[in-house]
Order: sequence, then C-alpha cells, then structure tokens
Amino acid sequence: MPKINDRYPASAHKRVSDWLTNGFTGLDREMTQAETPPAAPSAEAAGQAEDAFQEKARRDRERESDLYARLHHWSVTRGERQARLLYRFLAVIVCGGIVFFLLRTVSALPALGRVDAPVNNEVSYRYISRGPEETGAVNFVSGMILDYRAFDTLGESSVLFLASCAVMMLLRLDRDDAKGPVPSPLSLTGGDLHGDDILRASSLVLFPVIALFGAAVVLNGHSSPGGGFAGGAILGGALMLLSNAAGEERVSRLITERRASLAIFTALLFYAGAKSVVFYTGANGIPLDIPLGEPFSILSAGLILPLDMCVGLIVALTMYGFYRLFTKGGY
Amino acid sequence: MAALFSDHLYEAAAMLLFGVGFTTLLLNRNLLKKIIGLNVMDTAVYLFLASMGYIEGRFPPILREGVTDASAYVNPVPAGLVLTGIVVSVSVTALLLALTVRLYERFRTLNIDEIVLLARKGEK
Amino acid sequence: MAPVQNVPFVSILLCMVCALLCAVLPGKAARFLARAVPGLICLGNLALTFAFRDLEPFHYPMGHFPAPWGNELRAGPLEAVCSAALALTAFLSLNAGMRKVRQQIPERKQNLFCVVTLMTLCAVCALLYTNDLFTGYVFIEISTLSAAALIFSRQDDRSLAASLRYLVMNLTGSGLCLMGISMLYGITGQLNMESIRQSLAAAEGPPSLPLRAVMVLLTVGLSIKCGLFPFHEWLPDAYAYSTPASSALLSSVVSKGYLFLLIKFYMRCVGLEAVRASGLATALSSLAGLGLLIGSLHAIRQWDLRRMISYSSVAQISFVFLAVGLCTPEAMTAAVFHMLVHAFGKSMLFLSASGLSDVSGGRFDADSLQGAGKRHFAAGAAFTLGAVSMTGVPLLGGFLSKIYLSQAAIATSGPLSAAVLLLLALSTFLNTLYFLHAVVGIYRPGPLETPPRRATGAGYLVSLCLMMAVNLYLGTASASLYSTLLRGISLFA
Amino acid sequence: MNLLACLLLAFLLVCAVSVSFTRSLLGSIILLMTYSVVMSVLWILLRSPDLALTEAAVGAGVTGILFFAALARLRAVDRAAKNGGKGATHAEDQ
Repeated sequence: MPKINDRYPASAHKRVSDWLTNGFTGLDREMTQAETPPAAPSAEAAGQAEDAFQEKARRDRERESDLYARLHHWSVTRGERQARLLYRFLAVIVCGGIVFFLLRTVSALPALGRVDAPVNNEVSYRYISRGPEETGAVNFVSGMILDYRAFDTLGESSVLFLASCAVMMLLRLDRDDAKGPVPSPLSLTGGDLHGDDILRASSLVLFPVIALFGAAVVLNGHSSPGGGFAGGAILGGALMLLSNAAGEERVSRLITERRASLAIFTALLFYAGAKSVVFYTGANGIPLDIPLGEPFSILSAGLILPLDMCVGLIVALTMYGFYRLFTKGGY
Repeated sequence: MAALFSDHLYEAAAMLLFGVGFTTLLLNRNLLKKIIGLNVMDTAVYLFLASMGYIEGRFPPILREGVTDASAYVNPVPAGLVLTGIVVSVSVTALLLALTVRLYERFRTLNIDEIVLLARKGEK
Repeated sequence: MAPVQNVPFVSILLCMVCALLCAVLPGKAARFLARAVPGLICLGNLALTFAFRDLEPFHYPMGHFPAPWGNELRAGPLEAVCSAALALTAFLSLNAGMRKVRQQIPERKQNLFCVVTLMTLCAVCALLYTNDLFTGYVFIEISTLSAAALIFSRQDDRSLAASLRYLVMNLTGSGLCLMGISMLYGITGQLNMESIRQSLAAAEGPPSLPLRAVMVLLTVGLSIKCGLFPFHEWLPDAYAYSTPASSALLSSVVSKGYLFLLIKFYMRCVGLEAVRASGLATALSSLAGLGLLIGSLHAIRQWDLRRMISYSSVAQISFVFLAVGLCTPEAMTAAVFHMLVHAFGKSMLFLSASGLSDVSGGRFDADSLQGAGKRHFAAGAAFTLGAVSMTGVPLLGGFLSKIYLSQAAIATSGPLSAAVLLLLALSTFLNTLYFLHAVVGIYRPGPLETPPRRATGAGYLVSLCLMMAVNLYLGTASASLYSTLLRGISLFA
Repeated sequence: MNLLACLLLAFLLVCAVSVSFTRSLLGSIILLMTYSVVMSVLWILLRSPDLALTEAAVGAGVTGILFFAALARLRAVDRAAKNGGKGATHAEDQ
C-alpha cells in the first residue's frame, strides 16, 4: 500500500514535545496566566490563604506536567507508531466491513432502471401526470419541491440561513471590538485590491454573461432545468467575480452588510409567509386559487416563480456572503 | 459479483465511493482533507439516492410538447430530494471551513489530534 | 379543524419566523424573543395536550395535497406532551442562562445566538411532529448545525475544538441516516411513515436484508447523534465547554429530538416485532448497558464538575436506550418518561453548576467549589435536587422512571429483563458515588477567604426555583403525565 | 452507454482515492472540483438535468471557491506570523 505521506510534521512535533518536556514555552505562559484566579483582598489571613492556594495550584501543575511528560515519552519512543498503525489498520478494516455490508445489501435491492421497481408507484405517477395542471410547472422537479413537498424546501432554505448566521458568528470582524479600521485579513489578489490585470479584464468581460445566465436559470426554473438553487449559486459566483473585477471596496459600497441582511430577511420572510398561508389554507380546507397561467410561458406556475426568485436571491447573497466573510471578514 | 455490477452499477459505485470517502475522513489527519472526505461521502449518498429514480430509456422529468403519456418520464422524486441535499452539504462545508480557519488562527495547526491536545492543555 | 389543531404548524413556523426576526433585530430585542417564544410554544402545546383528552390523533397536511404526495404532520397526545415539556425546558434554561450569555458571548453576536436557539427549538418541534422521513432528515441537519453553533457560540479555544469534533462525528451520523432513508425509499417507494408501514406490511415473513440494513443504518446514525456508548467521544467536551444556557439546551432538548425520531421510526414504520426479530433490540440493550457503566465510571473520575455532569448525561442517554431496547409499549413509555425527567434534571444541573462557580471564582474543579452550596443557597439547592433526582431518590422524577422501567422489564420475560434489573441496581449505585460526592463537596466547610461574589440576577433565581418546582412535580404528582404518555404510546403507531 | 457510465464512475473512484495521496492541499481541492464536475456529467446520464446544473454550480463552483478562500486565509495567517517574527508552521507541510 503506498505510504500515506502525512508524516507527523517535525516542526509542530518539536513545539509540542518541548512544551511537554521542559515546562512552558511563550505560547503557554500567557495562557496559564489567564487561568489563575483573581487576587484576594489584601487582609493578612487572606494573603496566606492565597499563597497556600497558589502553592497548591503550582504543585498540581507540576504533577500534571510530569504526568504528560511520562505519557509523551512512552508515546514518542514506542507507542506512537504502533498506536497510529493500529488505528489505521482498524480504520481500514471498519471501512471495508461497512462497504462489504452495504454492497451485500445493494445486491439484494430491486434492480436499477427497471420499470417494475417499487419506486415507480402512484406517488411519482401523480407528480408526472397531474403535475402541470395542479402546480402549473412544466419542470416536474420544481413543481415537486416548491409545491407538493414545499415544507422540505422551506426547511432547506432555513438550513442555508442558519449556516450563514453560524459562519457570521465565527468570521465576522465587528467594528468596535477590532480597534480602528477593520484590517482586511487578506484580499485574494494579494496587495492591491484590483488584482492582476488578467483577472480584472476577464472578469469585466465574463461578469455580464454569467449574471445573465444565472438570472435566466432562476427565472425559467419552472419551465426548464435549474431553478432557485442552481441559479442562485451561479449568481453568487458572478458576484464573487464582480468583487474581484471592480475591486472589493466599490462592490461592498453597493452590497453593504445592512442591505444584504435586510434583503435575505425580506426574501425569507416572503417565502415563509407565502408558504405558511398555503399550508394553513391547505390543512384547514380553505380553497386558495392562485392563477397558474398557461404552461411554457415565464409568467406561469402560480407561486413557483416568485418563490424561485426569492430562493435565488437568498442563495446568491449567502454564497457571496460566505466568500466575503472568508476573505474580508464582513460584507 | 458480475450481477452486482450489471444491474446495480450506480448503487454499487455509490457504496464504494461512500467507503472511500469514509476512509479519507478516518485516515487523514489534515482537517481540509477530512472535510473533502465528508463531501465525497455526502455526494456518494446522493448518487445512491438519485440512481433510485432512473428508468431505462425515458425522458428527463420536464414536460415535452408532444409527449403527455406519464410513463415516458423518469421518476422526479429523488431529483428533488438530492437538490435539497446538495445545498445542505454546501452550507455544512462552509461552516466546517470557518471553524478550521478560526482554529488555525488560534493553534496554527491543521492536525485535529494536536488541536484537541492543545485545547485540553489550555484548561489547567 | 378545531383552531387548537393548528398548534403543531404554528409552533414550527413561529420559531422559524422569530429566528428570522432575531437576525435583523438588535441584541436586546433578540434576547427578549429568545426568552419569550419558547414560553409561547409551551403554552400552545399544553393547550393541545388538554384538548387531546377528548380528541383523536389527527393528520395535518402541509399544503393542499394529501399524505403520500405532500408533507404532513401527525399530532397525538405523546407528541403534544413531549413538545410542551421540551419547550418548557428551553424556556427555563434560556431565562436562567441569559445572564451568562450576555457576559460570555461577544456583544454584537448575541442576536445570532438567539437565532440559533430558536432554530434548535424549531427543529425539535418538527422532529416531534413530522410524519415524513425526509422532512425528518432536513430537520436533523438543522438541529445538527444549530447545536454546533450553540457549542462554539462562546468562541474560546475549547468550545471551538469541541464543536469541530461534534460536527465531524454528527455529519457522519446524518450521512448514514440519509443512506438508510434512501434505501427505505428504494424498497418501498414511499417517504410517508404510515405509507411505508402499509407497503412493508404487504411483504410478510421476517424482515428482508435491505430492511434490516435500513434499521441498522438509521439506528447507528441516530445513536451517533444522541451520544450512545461507543460513539460518545464528542459529548463531554461539547456539553462542558459551552455557555450554561447552551449546554442545558444541548443535553435536554437537542438529543431528545433524535431519540424521539428513532422511537417513531421503530413504532410507526417498522413495528416493534420486526425490531425485536432483527436482533437489533438485544444489540441496543447491550450497548446501552455498557454505556451506562462506562459513562458512570468516567463521571467518577472527572475533576471538572461540568464534565462530570456531561458523562452522567452519557449514562442517562444509555438508560433511555436500555428502555428502548426492550421493545414493548410499556418500555417505550418508560423511555419517554425518563427522557422528560432527564431533560428537566440535566438542564437544572448545568445551570446550578454555573451558579455555584459564580460564587467560587469562576472555577469548576472540586477544590474551589467547596462550600459553594452555602454561599449560593438557590444554586446549591437546585444542584442537590438535580443530583438526587438523577440517582433515583423517592419524591423525585428519577425514582419513578426507574420503577416504570423495572415494571416494563419484569413484564418482558427472558434473560433480558434480569440483565436490565441488574444494570438498574448497578447504575443507581454508581450514580450515588459521583453525585452525592459532589453534593457533599459543595456543602463541606469551604476555605477561609470567600472569593468575590458575582451578582446573580433575579431571572436566574426565579427560573431555578421554577425548575425545582417542575422536578418535584415530576416526582410526586406525575401520575396523570404517565397515563397521558401511556395513552399516547398506544395511539402512536 | 453503459461503458461511458463505467468510465466516469471509475474516474470518480480514482479522484476520491487520490485525494488522500496528494501532497499539496491545493491539489486535493482541485481533485474535489474535478470529482464534482464528473459527478454532474453523471447526473445527466441519470436523466436529471436539474441536479447536473446544481451540482456543477454549487459543487464545483461555490465549494471550490470556499476551499480556495479558506486556504488563502490560512496562508495569510502564516504570512502574518512570518512577518511577525514568530516561528511559522507552514500550512503546506501539515
């Protein structure tokens, strides 16, 4: 089996081992300082108790570090290689077992591509036969995800919204806690913000084409392959290209933090609101007739077109937001 | 064995890809490669799900002008489910990468065992 | 459709819309929403529970298309009681922990923390009510992402590392779940749970190989996410190093959503006989037995109070899996009852531990916590009540759940019941070792000087007292709760 | 038709396996993007053009760019550390 060349890196290994063997290097001194309890009031009794406490804490740390040192010594000399080899061997065995078990199950599944597979039952039959007249969407998949099984797709958009909030929690540099102007951790194009000429020139040429294609995919979601998710991702890519071409601060003046979060908020609110009206009326038997228009035209398929536009906007701004959070720490 | 690959081609390949992704996740200690392993595993499960709906010799699930007979199209349900799955795996990858960047800024290493060791040492 | 029958739909959509609102509102308003919305949902579900006295379980189609074509929710007395209880836990833990949230989470990111808590509650309500497996998978993903965000919200070294390990293991788990769901779709062609049951009932005889594979995949996937014994490495760090409010939410609300989905899958899709016939039940019971012992043994060894409580959480989760492994309706009722007892007890333990550490210099190790119970009366009382309830002392919830489980175990004949009873006794003994040791520790006369006392807010004290009241209710007056659960389980399949 | 599917699936397997054998992180990311492009061709073979478009746009496009941005951010941390004089463990040799 070719050697997996993820050797244990010498440099990091040295830093960890010298921390273990001879006490604390610079990195760790300030970390342990942060952990010591605040000083007690200056009364004499409190002073002695404090010293006793410090003494005991220091002895604890001594005992702890030589325990680590002994563990480390064993692992470096003999245990590490065996432990790692055993772990790798076990991992390969477990994965092999899982794959064998799954392959055996697959061979017992109904054959692929046959007409009589249990999957082709009345559920998929109705999506195809009565899909166009019930949802107005010519693309059965868009009709299914935005009308028949709309609750999954609503959960789907909230997964995307939740991920953008979580990444914002991690990577957004807030003005006040970063003293002074927010240092851009990096701009992909290195020093100057406009990047080298090839990227800039090609982006200026390519951006309108990609943006147009993305918009077309979003708008034709119900009558051709594509839809909110695919079109949104293409538009997100186009925005990233634009921020490289026209320079990051000019684009961030156009799409500011406030505007982007408000746009995502309104799109998601409209999406959740429209869908909860449909769910409520459907469950309580209140008839709700939305004009479906005639198939193959853009203004057809009732709610699916506005929902596709909302999903496209949400996906585009979220993907662009991810990119800006990684490169600049904010919109 | 031959029957497995003749009438279960996509599903068997999906299971193999799942195994390879899982092995990449377990064996590599570099965090970015673990995330790539996770992506490979997710895509393998989606291939398995999407191959359920495939029917030989039928049109893709978009209504054509002349063809109105329902038995001329492929089953659209798995396509819709996998569409949801792909966007889930993008958001999960973004979150994992954000965590990796924050941990690298703090511990300057991408080796997950070292991160846990240094984090635990910090708590004394 | 009576208006009260809209409660499941409203509680999910209300959480989602308020989570959207929190993202754009400033910190103060977002914190108010995060505290108020769980209370609203608890009241709504309580009303639904009382309505179920004379109401039959009903289906709530989401949209204009009936079950196998569109998504649908199914509400019964069991789902209503559990979502009311979990919403109440979330309400109390968020109110108690909001003080620490303001201190530990960066100022401009607190509204994002509120978004994440509301999304967790929305995911758990959806997991309780859904009747469609793929909707279950989507809300499993939402629950995983929001739990990871809860863990790293404190943004210090240990919580970031813990959240990364949590994510990597749980995403493998949800990958296995999706594999199971797609295989089940492959052999039945349905995604709705009742339609799956009908198409599976058509194939008589012992469960076929793909069906057994589906059961194994879903069980392994969901037990990775609940932290059952062999897959629990991520649990102690994840619960110990996040803010008290989020560790209370994680231990009591998030893991219960996955457990409930697994019970629903066993009872509604596959049927308990098939689970017993496929040998999965004995595997689950043995893993749970091991988890019970190893979780308790680890808890004894811990020197950090929060890690001790997290390892006891591993033991309690395997207690519930032990009950699920018996595969009889009484055992399932005991499992759900213990889920609620564990939810209330564990969140109280985490929040009282944070109160105790406030008065002992912000440290959690046993030496500095000495005498903390005397310095902070409410936190000491709450910690004692929670610890004693977990060990199973009468007048508290743990005692009743152990009785219900032993009744269920005796009812099932065979070697399994003897093993379960033995494990019950052993786990009670081990629980007393580490919990009473901690309780005695916090009341032992402490060091001479008392570290500066950090002021604790009124909201913290009130919610702690409410939690103590609920735990006492669970121990003493919970006969009506148990009968509702029993009726719910009988109507559940 | 089946031969093309077998070829593409074999290529997918080779891509997935070689991710853990390449030395450079950049190489493994590019392998992931080719994996995703070939997967979108496979979706077309499976008669689901929606998935092909989404997989290409989301898998190869956005995920790839996110990986590049994260890698560039790690390099920036190294550069900042190197200018700052502290010892730098280069992300490359992890």
